Amino acid sequence: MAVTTNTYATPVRSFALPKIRTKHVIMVIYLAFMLIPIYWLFKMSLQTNREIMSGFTLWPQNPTLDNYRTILTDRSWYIGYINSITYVVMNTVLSLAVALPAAYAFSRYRFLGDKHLFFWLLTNRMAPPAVFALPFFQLYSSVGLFDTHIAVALAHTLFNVPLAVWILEGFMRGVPKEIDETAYIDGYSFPKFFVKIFMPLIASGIGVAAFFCFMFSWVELLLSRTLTAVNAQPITSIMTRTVGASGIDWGVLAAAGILTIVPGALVIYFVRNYIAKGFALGRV
Amino acid sequence: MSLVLEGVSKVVEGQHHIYPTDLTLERGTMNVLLGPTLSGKTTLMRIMAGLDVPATGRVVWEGRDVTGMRVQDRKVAMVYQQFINYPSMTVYDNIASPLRLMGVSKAEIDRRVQEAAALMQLTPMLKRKPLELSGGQQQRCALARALVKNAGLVLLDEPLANLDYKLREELRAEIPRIFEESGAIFVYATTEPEEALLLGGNVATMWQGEVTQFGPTPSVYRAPKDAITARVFSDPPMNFTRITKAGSKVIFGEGQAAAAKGALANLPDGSYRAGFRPDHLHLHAQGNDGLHFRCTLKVTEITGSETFVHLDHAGDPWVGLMHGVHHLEFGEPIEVWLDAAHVYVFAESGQLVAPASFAQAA
Amino acid sequence: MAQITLDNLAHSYLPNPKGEDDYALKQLDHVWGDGEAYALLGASGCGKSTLLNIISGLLVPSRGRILFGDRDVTREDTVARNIAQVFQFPVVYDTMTVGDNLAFPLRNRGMDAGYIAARVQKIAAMIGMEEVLKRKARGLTADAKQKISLGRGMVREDVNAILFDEPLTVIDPHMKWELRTQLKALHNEFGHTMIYVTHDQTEALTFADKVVVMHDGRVVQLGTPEELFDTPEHTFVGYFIGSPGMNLIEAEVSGNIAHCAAHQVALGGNYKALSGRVQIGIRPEFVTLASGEEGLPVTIKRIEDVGRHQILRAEFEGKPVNAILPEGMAIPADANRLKFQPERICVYVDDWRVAPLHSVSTPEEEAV
Amino acid sequence: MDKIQNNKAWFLVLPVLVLVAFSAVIPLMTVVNYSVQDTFGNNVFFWEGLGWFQEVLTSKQVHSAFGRQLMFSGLILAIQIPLGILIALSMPKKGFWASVCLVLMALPLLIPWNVVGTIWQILGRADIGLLGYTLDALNINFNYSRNPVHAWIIVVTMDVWHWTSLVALLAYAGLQSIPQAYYQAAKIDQASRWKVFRYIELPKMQGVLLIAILLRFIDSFMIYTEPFVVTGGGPGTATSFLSIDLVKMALGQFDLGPAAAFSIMYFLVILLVSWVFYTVMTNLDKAEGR
Amino acid sequence: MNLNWMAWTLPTAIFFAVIACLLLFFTFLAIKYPETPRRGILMIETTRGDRLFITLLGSAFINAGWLAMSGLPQWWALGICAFYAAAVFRWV
Repeated sequence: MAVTTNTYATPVRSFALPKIRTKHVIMVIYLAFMLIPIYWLFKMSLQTNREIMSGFTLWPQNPTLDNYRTILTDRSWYIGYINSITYVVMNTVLSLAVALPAAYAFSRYRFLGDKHLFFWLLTNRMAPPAVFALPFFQLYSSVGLFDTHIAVALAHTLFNVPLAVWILEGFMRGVPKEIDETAYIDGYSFPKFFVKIFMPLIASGIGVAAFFCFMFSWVELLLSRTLTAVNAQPITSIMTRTVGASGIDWGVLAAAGILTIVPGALVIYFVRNYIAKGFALGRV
Repeated sequence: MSLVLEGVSKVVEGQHHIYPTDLTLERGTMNVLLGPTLSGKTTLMRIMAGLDVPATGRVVWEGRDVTGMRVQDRKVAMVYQQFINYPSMTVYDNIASPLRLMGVSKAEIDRRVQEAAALMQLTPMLKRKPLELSGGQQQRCALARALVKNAGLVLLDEPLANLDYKLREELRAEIPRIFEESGAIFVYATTEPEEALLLGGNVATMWQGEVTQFGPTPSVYRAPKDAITARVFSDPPMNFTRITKAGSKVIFGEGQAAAAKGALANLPDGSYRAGFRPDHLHLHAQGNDGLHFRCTLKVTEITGSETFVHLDHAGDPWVGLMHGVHHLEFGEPIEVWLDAAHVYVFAESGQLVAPASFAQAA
Repeated sequence: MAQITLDNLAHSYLPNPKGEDDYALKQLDHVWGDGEAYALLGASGCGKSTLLNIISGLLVPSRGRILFGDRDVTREDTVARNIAQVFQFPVVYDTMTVGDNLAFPLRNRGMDAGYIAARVQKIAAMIGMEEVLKRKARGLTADAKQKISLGRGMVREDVNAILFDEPLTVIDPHMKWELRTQLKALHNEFGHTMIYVTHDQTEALTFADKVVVMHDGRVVQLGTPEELFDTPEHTFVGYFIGSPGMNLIEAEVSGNIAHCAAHQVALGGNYKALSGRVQIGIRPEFVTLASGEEGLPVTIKRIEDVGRHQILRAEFEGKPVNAILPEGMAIPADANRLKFQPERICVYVDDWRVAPLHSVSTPEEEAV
Repeated sequence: MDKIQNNKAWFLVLPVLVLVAFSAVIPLMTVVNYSVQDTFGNNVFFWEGLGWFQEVLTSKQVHSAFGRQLMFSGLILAIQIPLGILIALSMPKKGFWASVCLVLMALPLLIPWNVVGTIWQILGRADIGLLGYTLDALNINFNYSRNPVHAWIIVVTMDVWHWTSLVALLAYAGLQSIPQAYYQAAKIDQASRWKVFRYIELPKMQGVLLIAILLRFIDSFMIYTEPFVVTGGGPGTATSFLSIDLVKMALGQFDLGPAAAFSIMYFLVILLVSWVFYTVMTNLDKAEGR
Repeated sequence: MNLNWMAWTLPTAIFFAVIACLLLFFTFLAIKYPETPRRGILMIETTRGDRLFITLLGSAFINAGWLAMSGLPQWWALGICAFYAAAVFRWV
């Protein structure tokens, strides 16, 4: 049977008019719902307090960066951001460092009490911070860690470590255990294998876990406020001083709020490819 | 110089994955573990490799008990059914990794990697990452990594199962060649009898966690010790039927009587199971002393040079593999011939009572 | 049920294909008969899945038309084509019972309940799952799930075609026999047009009436298993079908004699003068071992005992040549020649087969 | 995947164990100790027995807070789970717009909780907030600091704004893991959109949805910061949920004993719910794995 | 490190000691006689450890219920718990 290979004409491509689909409408409405409150905060952050109080406007009449200037030039203001970022990063590193080997153990081995241990870890994710606030205060005071970054970082491991273990375990289960075994057969020791071969394999999982640790540590208020006074005070707690004798300075408050979103937005930007991929692969 | 398993067994959650097994594999031999999925091939290999610790028994390597020894300290190599490579490394680094860990000099590593790559036809791909390769190339990379170590024990767990048919054929021809050069003990697990035969060497047939027979491959094929071994080592599966021996007559199944010939002649009276391979069934008489059966034709399958004939013989499903192309009518009665010399007789318990006489002659 | 016509079909995944190389599926024109069982056979990446997707309506071809009967369905979607498909991995509705799974395509089409019940019973009997009709599909083995998928493909009587995309991948080797036989029996009983995609030659040959061999985006041969075996139209078919594949030897052909290096081989027919790369092909099944002066001199490398026959691996002029010898045949120590059956030899020019001018039925002309 | 029995794995878990034991077991023991004693400060304690427990268990105030809490959590689940699924179904499957949607949706999750509260506190005000102003313009007298119903509306809307994305992201992940072949098969079987959802998408999302329900239930059950910032628990006690009551008791009034007893009962309820979910989840896994 | 703030009392110390002993005892049991899951009236697979957990959590709620409803001495509730524990270990 001979095949004729004559002219390869330009293929007819399918075309369709862009239809307005329910899906898109839903998405647009939802995203608008997501963004409008943030916009509102942003709008206010560009207004002076007087302008805010003087009347309702949809956008700032005389945009000004004064509110931001107030925050970024006053050490007692911006130190809050530094404090927050310090303990959040400490917490993320700490949580991942201890969660990685543990998640490996849970994903690869059966051992005495493994399931109970896993559940117990998860219950800590579920423990209400309100329950622990006071004992934490006492505990960290007694070991002399009160009002330090490490105290908040340690306290936040309470809910971040279980979460990180859980997420990482899901990712690790997706890696065939034959890779581990091949490495051992090749002569890799466990630590060398873990760092050189295994961690690159679950990089996206580590990214997702780091994202969640960052997120939950960043947004938490109750414990971080209870465990700090002056030196390690997080921004969320400093923000309350906008309530002055003359009422609330809405403009500065809004600017401070917007600035708290920035680190989060940066983190999302860095893991944006992992979020989609990570969510799909992992068990989260 | 050998690998000896002494009463090795594996029990997981109260279930026997491997019943106590003794096996001696000599240096420089190819050993095939043949059995269906979940028959314990992989578990046995893992015990040999040191990835699993046996519940009982010892593993002795070159006269030394290595039962509890870490895998890292053993000189083994293993290739899995899945294409297992380190995805973050290039093919070169993949192949070089065991050597680097052994502390071999850079020049020596390069020489051996190049050599293994050439053998596996991977030289042009050395700079690429494994996931950019085709399945066959990925598996070649895994094989190269296993071979470059010069391990004394090379374990191959269904290495070709996930490859395309033709690719499998090519690699299957390559593996014995590589093996001949290495001088190591090769252990090769497979579900396919044909693959076992092609690889030659010794075969251990496995069924539900037990090694049913171990010996040179052709002799296990021709003289299976029991019905289970015969069934494991036959594709399409061996045909079975119940027979009753009474005097000089043998009654097949539901009453077709035939003169007791060949291996059947010397049996004591009683009830047995007869087994014969599909390729020994013929559509025409082959000489004078053939047994012949009336069957119903269910389906035929033509491969171009051969015809699979699916038959119903008094309730027993049979398969015949006939030379040449035959177009037959479905549902019709059909006559088939069988040389009595090709019939194995098994006791009700499954033990071989009388081997097929052709096999004894061979 | 309908005949399927592929009219001037070609497909490229690129938006603006330039040359032939850009096409994943090169031009093809075929008419596939109603009620026949076809197999699409080829190595991975040969374009067989592309063709299957075009037939099932998941892909619109870059060029050409596809007709079911007289109806042009090129741009119709899967539903309008009224076909059934079984996928490589079992697709079952986990939360439904086995029976509901089988009934699903019928219920969606609003069939009568009595008819559905009868039909489901019948299909369940065919795939051997009557016992578990009331069970949830979740938790069944992969084998069983794939059987359900097969059953769901069969349950509709009025489908134009049933497509199988490597359906036995997940099945245990021993089960494959059983399922393939069942499929074959179903085809005999219902007479659906079936298209079966696979890379496994045994599956393709045993299942199909006609096998479509694809290579590099091109259909290289469409024929019955016998035709593929006896007269491969392309060296790829010779190599791909059969195990081991066809022996190919470089030769020069004049008349009914092939000159291989310094030796001559008799052919089964006369050939006109050939230009290009000429090869002769002979299946190992038609090669016999001899000693003495007749046939091609070879070096015997090894003999493999495959049970029901032996494979002799030899070399002629440094190139491998294989022969299949009967079970139990002893190899004479002085054997060093291979003889070919002249009427079984095919001649290829630049990989495509050339037919002889007229067949020669005078074997006495056999040359030394 | 079959795992290997190896008790040495304990060494890998040890760091987690030590860390979590430090931050969980010691405080928990302390809470239990407090719950049976009374104190007036300065670490001077008096034995109180099970009195606090009795008080908490029979307290009208606690009961009504518990009822409000259940109602709130129920409402949250009833809105967020279906909405999250709907959003996940509407999201682009891949490409640039999928990333954009993911990033924008994840934004509220990364805003500190008191800022979330602040945003909605502002938004709901009739003088400077978009929502309040708009409603006012529509002649609806919206005042969440006076009207309990309005307070509930704003708290629930805020939580929906804040957390629905998490449900949507999880559901989206579940949807992504469905092989394309299922949709093709459904098409060939002529399944309606609803049936595709009911028999393919929903069963395949089951696992992640359980996680979503669990997370949302637990987190809404522990909610504190956001409503506290917006309404301060009011008007009256209309939006004072368990955590708000608890914090008021423990940190505000320094009633350590009752607060501890309260904490323990609170924790027990959460433990029970978590256990039920966890058991259901692992058993689902098993059914899938067979 | 000053532990006064933890405010230990004898009863709570005993309470935690008992739970710790129970855990140790069950760990010992698990080493000595490896656990095999079984399916009981709850239709879920449970091991010995799971049953211990169900017992402890259930007992907590029984005690709480008793305290809230009856007003009778708490020892009675402990008795009910003993029955409950036996039932759990027998049937779940």
